[in-house]
Amino acid sequence: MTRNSKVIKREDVVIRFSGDSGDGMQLTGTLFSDTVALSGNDMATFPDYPAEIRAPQGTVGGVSGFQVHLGHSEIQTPGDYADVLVAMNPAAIKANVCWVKPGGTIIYDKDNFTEKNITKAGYLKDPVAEEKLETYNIIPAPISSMVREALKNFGLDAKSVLRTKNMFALGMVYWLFDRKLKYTERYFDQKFSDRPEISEANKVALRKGFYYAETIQALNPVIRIEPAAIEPGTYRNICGNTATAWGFLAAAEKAGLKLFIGSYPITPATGILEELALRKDLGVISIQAEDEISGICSALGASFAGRLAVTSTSGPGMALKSEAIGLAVMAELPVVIVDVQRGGPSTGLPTKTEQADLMQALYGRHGESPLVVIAAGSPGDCFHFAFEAARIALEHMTPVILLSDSLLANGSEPWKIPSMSELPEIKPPYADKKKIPFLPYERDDKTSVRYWAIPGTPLLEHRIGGLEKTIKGTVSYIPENHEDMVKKRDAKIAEVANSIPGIEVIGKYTGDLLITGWGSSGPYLRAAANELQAEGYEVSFAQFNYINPLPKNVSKVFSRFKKIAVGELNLGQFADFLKIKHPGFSYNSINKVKGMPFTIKEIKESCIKILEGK
Amino acid sequence: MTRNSKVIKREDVVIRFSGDSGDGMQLTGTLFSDTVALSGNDMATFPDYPAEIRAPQGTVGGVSGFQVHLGHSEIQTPGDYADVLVAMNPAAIKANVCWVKPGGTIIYDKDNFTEKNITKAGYLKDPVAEEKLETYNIIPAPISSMVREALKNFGLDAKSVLRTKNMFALGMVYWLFDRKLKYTERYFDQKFSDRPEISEANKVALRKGFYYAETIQALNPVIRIEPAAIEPGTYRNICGNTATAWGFLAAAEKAGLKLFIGSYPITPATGILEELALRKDLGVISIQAEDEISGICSALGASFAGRLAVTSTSGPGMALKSEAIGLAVMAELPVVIVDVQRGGPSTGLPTKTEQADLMQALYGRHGESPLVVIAAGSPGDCFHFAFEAARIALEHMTPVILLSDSLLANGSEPWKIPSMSELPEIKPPYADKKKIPFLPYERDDKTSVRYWAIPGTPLLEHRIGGLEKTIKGTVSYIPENHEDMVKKRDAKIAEVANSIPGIEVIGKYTGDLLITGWGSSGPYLRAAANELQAEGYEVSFAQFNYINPLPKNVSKVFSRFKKIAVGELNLGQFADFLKIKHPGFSYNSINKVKGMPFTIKEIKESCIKILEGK
Amino acid sequence: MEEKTYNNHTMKDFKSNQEVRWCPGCGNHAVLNAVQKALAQMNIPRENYVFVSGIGCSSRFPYYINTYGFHGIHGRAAAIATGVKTANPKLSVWNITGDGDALAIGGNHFIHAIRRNVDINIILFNNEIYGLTKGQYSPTSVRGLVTKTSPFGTVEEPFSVGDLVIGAKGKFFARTIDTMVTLSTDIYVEAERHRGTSVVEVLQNCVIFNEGVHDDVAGRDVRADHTIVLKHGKPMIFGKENDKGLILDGLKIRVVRLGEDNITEKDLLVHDATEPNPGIHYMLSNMKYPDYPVALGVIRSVEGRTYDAGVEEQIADIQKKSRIKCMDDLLMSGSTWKIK
Amino acid sequence: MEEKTYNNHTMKDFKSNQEVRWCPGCGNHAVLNAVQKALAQMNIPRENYVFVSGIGCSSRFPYYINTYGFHGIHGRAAAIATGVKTANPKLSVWNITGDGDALAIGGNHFIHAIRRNVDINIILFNNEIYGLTKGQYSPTSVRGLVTKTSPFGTVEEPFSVGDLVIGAKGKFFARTIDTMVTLSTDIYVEAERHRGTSVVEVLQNCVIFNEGVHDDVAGRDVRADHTIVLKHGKPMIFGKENDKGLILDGLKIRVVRLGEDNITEKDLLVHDATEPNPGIHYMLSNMKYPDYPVALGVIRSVEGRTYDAGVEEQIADIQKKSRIKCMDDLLMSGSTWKIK
Ligand SMILES: Cc1ncc(C[n+]2csc(CCOP(=O)(O)OP(=O)(O)O)c2C)c(N)n1
Ligand SMILES: Cc1ncc(C[n+]2csc(CCOP(=O)(O)OP(=O)(O)O)c2C)c(N)n1
Ligand code: SF4
Ligand code: SF4
Ligand SMILES: [Mg+2]
Ligand SMILES: [Mg+2]
Repeated sequence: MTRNSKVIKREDVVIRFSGDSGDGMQLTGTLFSDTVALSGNDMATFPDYPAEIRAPQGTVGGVSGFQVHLGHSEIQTPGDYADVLVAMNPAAIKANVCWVKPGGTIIYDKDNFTEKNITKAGYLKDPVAEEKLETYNIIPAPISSMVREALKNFGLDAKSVLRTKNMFALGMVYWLFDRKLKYTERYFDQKFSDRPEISEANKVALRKGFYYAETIQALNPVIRIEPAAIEPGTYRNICGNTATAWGFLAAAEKAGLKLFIGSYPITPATGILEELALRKDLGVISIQAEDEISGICSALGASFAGRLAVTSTSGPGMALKSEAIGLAVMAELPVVIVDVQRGGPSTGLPTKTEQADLMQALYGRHGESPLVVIAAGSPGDCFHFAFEAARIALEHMTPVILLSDSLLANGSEPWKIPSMSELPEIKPPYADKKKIPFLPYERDDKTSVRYWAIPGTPLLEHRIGGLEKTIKGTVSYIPENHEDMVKKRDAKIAEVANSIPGIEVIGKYTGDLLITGWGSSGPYLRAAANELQAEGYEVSFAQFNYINPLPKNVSKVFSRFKKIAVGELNLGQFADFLKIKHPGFSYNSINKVKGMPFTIKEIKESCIKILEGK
Repeated sequence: MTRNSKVIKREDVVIRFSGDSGDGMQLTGTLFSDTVALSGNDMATFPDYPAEIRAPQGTVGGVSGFQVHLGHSEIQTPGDYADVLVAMNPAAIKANVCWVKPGGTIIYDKDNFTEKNITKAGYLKDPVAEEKLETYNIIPAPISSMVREALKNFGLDAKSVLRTKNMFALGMVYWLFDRKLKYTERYFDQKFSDRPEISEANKVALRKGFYYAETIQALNPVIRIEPAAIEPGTYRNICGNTATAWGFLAAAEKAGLKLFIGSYPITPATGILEELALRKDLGVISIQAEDEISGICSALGASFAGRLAVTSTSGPGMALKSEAIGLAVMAELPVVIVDVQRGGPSTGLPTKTEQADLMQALYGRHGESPLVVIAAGSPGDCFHFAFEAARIALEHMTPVILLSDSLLANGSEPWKIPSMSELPEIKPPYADKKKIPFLPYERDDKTSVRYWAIPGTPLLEHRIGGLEKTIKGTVSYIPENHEDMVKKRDAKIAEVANSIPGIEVIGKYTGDLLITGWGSSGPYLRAAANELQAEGYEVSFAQFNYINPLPKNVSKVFSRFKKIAVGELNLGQFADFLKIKHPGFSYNSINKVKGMPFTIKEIKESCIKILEGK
Repeated sequence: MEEKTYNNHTMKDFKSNQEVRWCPGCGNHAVLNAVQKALAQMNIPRENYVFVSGIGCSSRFPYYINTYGFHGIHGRAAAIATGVKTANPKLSVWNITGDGDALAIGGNHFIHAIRRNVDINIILFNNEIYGLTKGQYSPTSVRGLVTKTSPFGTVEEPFSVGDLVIGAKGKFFARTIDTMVTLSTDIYVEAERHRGTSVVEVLQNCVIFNEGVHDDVAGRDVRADHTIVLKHGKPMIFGKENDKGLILDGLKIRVVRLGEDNITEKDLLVHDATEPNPGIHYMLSNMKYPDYPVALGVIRSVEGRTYDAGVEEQIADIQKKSRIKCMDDLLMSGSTWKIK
Repeated sequence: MEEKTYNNHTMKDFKSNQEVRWCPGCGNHAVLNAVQKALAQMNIPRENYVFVSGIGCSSRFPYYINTYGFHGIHGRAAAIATGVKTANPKLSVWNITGDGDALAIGGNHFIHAIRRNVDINIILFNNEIYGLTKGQYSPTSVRGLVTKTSPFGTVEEPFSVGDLVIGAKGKFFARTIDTMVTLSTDIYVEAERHRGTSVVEVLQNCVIFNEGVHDDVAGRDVRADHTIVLKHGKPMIFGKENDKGLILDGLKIRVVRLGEDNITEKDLLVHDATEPNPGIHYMLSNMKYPDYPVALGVIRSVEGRTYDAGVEEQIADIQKKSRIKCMDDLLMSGSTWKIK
């Protein structure tokens, strides 16, 4: 396919696909981002969809969106505002027009702007007029009729024909950004190898879209984003849930253990279970449990039996697992609990993102029950921190909570594939088979870690459980023993701080404001910090991934800045935790609880206010 | 029964009954404290028993104890050290001798000091020598043989005869402290009205003990504790669990609502369910649910149906209820969740006391899910705070967590019976039947409280649930709506601060040290503060019962003291919470995690260290 | 209740103002329809209906029906409904749930509500899949089903709803098909009339994640031959031509053709839904295609004491006997003493 | 495993160094004894035994038996045991539980373990009461029982363990009495041999809170006449004088006297524990005194695919087929690209 229009280069661009839940926008976005990644751009994505499987057709509530931010240089977030919006129906306009940059391009299926759909979307008559769309570059394409025409001889039923509309739209977008169709075509060849007519129909729709855009010279000039200057290596596109699953697989291999997952499906965590259920080839034992309690309890059983055990869930499931996590604390068994956070409280906003489970992760158990909490910061990051969570659990004989969220789980980015040989070995503290009798709560002097004796090993038979015990494993209500054990369990977790890196300051070593945050807000805060720096502000950024224990250099770093800002998608939970752990500083919270990530713009505004002392 | 030995008066005295789990020590202690209370002393008790129903006979692990502190003036705690120890076997000596005051009296059943029992208790040969008991006033009484002799003509089997040993011992103690037998005799008359031989046997044993003590002039002089100068009124002895149950009953009456309890048994909370199950005469609907989740869920159902709904449990059950508590936050339904704390984490020390569920109560849910947390400070106090919990739940349409603990639950004290007419009316915010359509999340402007529309009411049909909603009750994923609702729920809880009293300073208005604490540690901290004041230290005390929201005068009060100490039976959870809510102060923690209450002595020592800046 | 109530309800009275958000073609639409019909038929004031649900596609049901409604949390609807009904036995309480909601996470509350015989009506939408979370297998999924969490097929046996109900001491069990609106309506009415826990299993089609799962029995063309609608007191006849029936052969049920081997209607089993001994109901609810027709209708309906009535009666009884009539009485009961 | 193992075990090898803390006279002591005997009889190395329990008096069991043991949390033992067994099918996994632990809070895990047919052995100590929390009623307490939480008697029907097991697709169910150590030992050995979830209900006496609850059937003097020990392949005879038996009468079981009405041993039912159709097992496990003798022994023992083996086989199968053999393979699979 050769191109025959003018082309200009741009640093980065944001595209948002949006349509009805049934319009296949998630697939469209994924295919687009695969193509973008395979052509060497850096990129970040943000899928955003309703909680219903098919929310009422044509309504704003039923709009499903997928945003892709691609660039020539490093891309940190899926972007605030879109350069191009693809809207398959009026509701998609209604839901998204406020997210389009002034003068941006809006492609829509004009065939879908029927009176019924216009009303359903909540417009009176004419969305174009009502939204003042003339100020944008609007491309009203007759997508439905064009695919109907293009596929009329395919012998497909009307529904199947219309299902290719998204590919027509995608074809148009490929033309706008000067992209190749081959990666997407290859996808259809593989996906529908047994139904070639479907594959062909989609490819035809894709190509027709591309040609149509060229014919009408949809954008002039066309935009080209040169490949990013990315660290050499082999890359793949990865979403957070897959990266998390793979991080555990890598840890299992490095520890020489079988991986076990016991989980109950819940949005947005299910992908981890689904990915691991697929990995029977790597020996994964996966149980879809009857509920979350059984999920973690079966994992504890597996851990007792000597496996690397994990369980994955979201907020409501975390709540249910609380009691069993307490048992894990007491039994001192290695287990990783993944909480892919979503909008709460209760069922809340199940498909939206939020970071409001932090306090639950830290404190959501009765008694003094300390454990390790860590949080991943980007989709690819999930691999590393899942690995870390497993390493710490196994080496420190403790439950570890790994916090992810909806944004990371479904978002994807190009990810440099590590080689297994680069990753560290994991060495669990196995009990010495010669040292008999085995004392279940004997500990390593330095780390306070107990030893792991695994069923099937002769002469290490022993009993553990939730009642307080002496070093020998005898149930004990002796006051001093209890206090001693409470403190040892606490010390064991505190000691983990010695095996984790300190926080790193991005930007100047010292300054007026240190912007901090944790988990998935990190990239947004960092991007805002970068822009502020470019504008001449004395601000730096530091990301937290290790939450409990906190890295050891925190107060040293904090003390070098005049002010500290903490940005998070909740009402200030991490800031509260910092108040407990580092009460010497005062913290300026930047919060948002809208089921959506920060925009760079709002972070910058908040930071400037803080800098100006407002 | 007239007395014929010398009598001296004492301000207060501490007695500890101890013996095998099968020896009936809990009953003995209870009967003694009833008698003490009925004769007008102030008093506090501390029952302390093993987690097993009958832990191995004769071992230290099987020792069950009951301590009573009675006095002429106000009694705040069950006392650190005992003036008199009753020990039914060698193990009881072993377990308790360290808790006897120097020179104190030790009564023991010398018939039980057989070789077997001595070995079982972990002595080599002679407890008297090994423990240097000569330094105490020891009274080796042949209790077993005396009751055998006394009851030989009763036709009872040997087991039943020996079961009266505790009454013989109790009779001795009554003589020592110049008490009447009639209250205890009356108990047996009522309890065994259908088995008069058992009643008589116990009464005979009681009397024989009394006479025996007199015969041997067990203590010279005998001690008399004059009745305390207590506020006029009608009194009864009450333990925390009963007081809690009654507080709810009172609230139900004041609100004009039926009381509903849905609970699952768990030590030490079961007594609340048991007490309410008895109160069918007052119309209580009690469900013994299949688990704790069902306990709270049935309560939520009852609340939706328009009842005053409560659920009671301990730490492990709280963990299980987390998810449903989140639903209560979201549905904004009134419900009280009682957590009678015990030693944790996990199953921990199920019959011991601890205050380590505070963080769980505050933060043990996913998402931003604020609720009200309050804590009772003494057994009798439980009535008032159960009432308050119910009042706040009903008037503010929110779940309220009421924290009690093992110490309060089983401990008892004389309690001035309130008249129902003194208690305030409770007025739930019922929906206006005329205002149609009913909007489930419409709120009172000032308090942010929504209105309560109850099934059975025509035209107020509506739907609530765990998904985020608009004011109309329509499910909504709109970003702004979510943030707005999150903030409104938060504001609603914060607003409760306007309807609760401020903290009160006991002692001087200002000073070197403010000793604070919450819940059942209060009386111990207060007693220590009193003693320190008497010794000339500039210390005062303030008790927290309202934890979230905190009373409004906290920072004003705190700022009047040079230092602040926070005493609690955990690793510092309330101090951490204060760091979050009042970060301007620094807090000195006094902690203990031994499954036991503070001793006044250790609190004083810690406070002096703090005062001296160590 | 003095206020005006709508006792002459029509279906429309039970339509809520919420948009129905199920997928077009989902079996749930028909169930909603049948329930609304049933509610309108019964002489119960609208304000006395309470619909409680868990989480799942099916559990969105309460939003779409204009009664009191409580959309709970996953698996807990039976516990919430138990609370509603025991707190106020006057209400007509309905528990809407899915195969995942009732039988996976909610299994315990389900069997305990049944054991206690709380007078609630449980409608279990059995699509043999988790719909809302996009297609994982459920405890009723057939062995070997390939889903997102069983990419190589499940390796576990499914529950049969009827077996579990009977095993938990269930006294009312019925089965219907989503699209059989008339049969369903009748069953819902019977379920409400039955005092005690009524469980209605609806074979429901999830067009997105388990399309056609019940086609073998629910398909319009095969339905008459692959199902039997049981009617209390009626012989067990089925088939498009009413030419097939069921007889008892030792301890087993056998399918026969009328006319063959001299078999006439008289030889057929007569359905007795009220037989307390569950043996025959167990066999009937367990019949599976292709060996047997799948049983529809009210399979079991046995009278028994209900929990909510038991609680209510006990309270009334004690209240009659006890001298404690109010809080002041209680406060002053037992050992007290006066300080002057 | 190369290390020395104790394959010629004696009972003593299974005594732990912990003091047994149950009440003197508690039925649990005898159960411990019988289990230790059974373990010693089987040719399984001690280190391969894992005992998992919940919370309750009975659940303290693992402390007293010198094997690997995990004293879990209340009600979750079946879930933990499922994890242990599925993680390592070589282990012999035992789940010790009480009527409260297994059937109240743990009901869901119990029925799901059974449905999946995980190869574990569940010993359910049924004393019809909560022992450890000092005497509240349990889901197996007889209706009307007066306890601390039912001061005026319960108003709910109890579960029958056997019904629930069968309703959950159970394939092995046995019943014994705590003090019948020989019968119990045999049953435990059979339970372990059975592949799949084996549930053994032990009628256990709690001397403190429910003394004598099983006396009608377990009393030494009445036992022979009030129980029947079922043996696979043997006619159903019972009674001190071996003079009574069971026959099938229509759809019901009937007690007969040998000799009367010309009834001989040949007329009696012959026990077939392996019959897949659960109808007869349902009836047998449901027999209640005084109408019937209570059935003891292995009532049902049907072969079926186990969950843990299913999982293991599927993994082996996929591992043979897949080209992905290690993490590096996976990391490089699918769409990747190189940046130089
Ligand atoms: C505690 C908890 N765990 C998991 C989920 C996720 N979840 C929601 S619905 C559902 C299953 C729904 O299946 P089913 O009950 O069969 O309903 P259907 O959607 O098929 O009607 C799950 C696992 C949740 N919402 N809460
Ligand atoms: C989550 C939780 N809820 C409640 C309890 C309290 N609890 C301990 S054992 C028990 C019941 C025991 O009954 P059962 O299983 O029959 O055992 P038994 O003591 O009779 O052997 C209860 C309610 C607990 N430990 N944990
Ligand atoms: S996903 Fe299935 S069950 Fe859910 S609404 Fe759609 S068709 Fe119905
Ligand atoms: S309370 Fe009952 S079950 Fe528990 S140990 Fe004692 S006798 Fe046994
Ligand atoms: Mg389903
Ligand atoms: Mg029991």
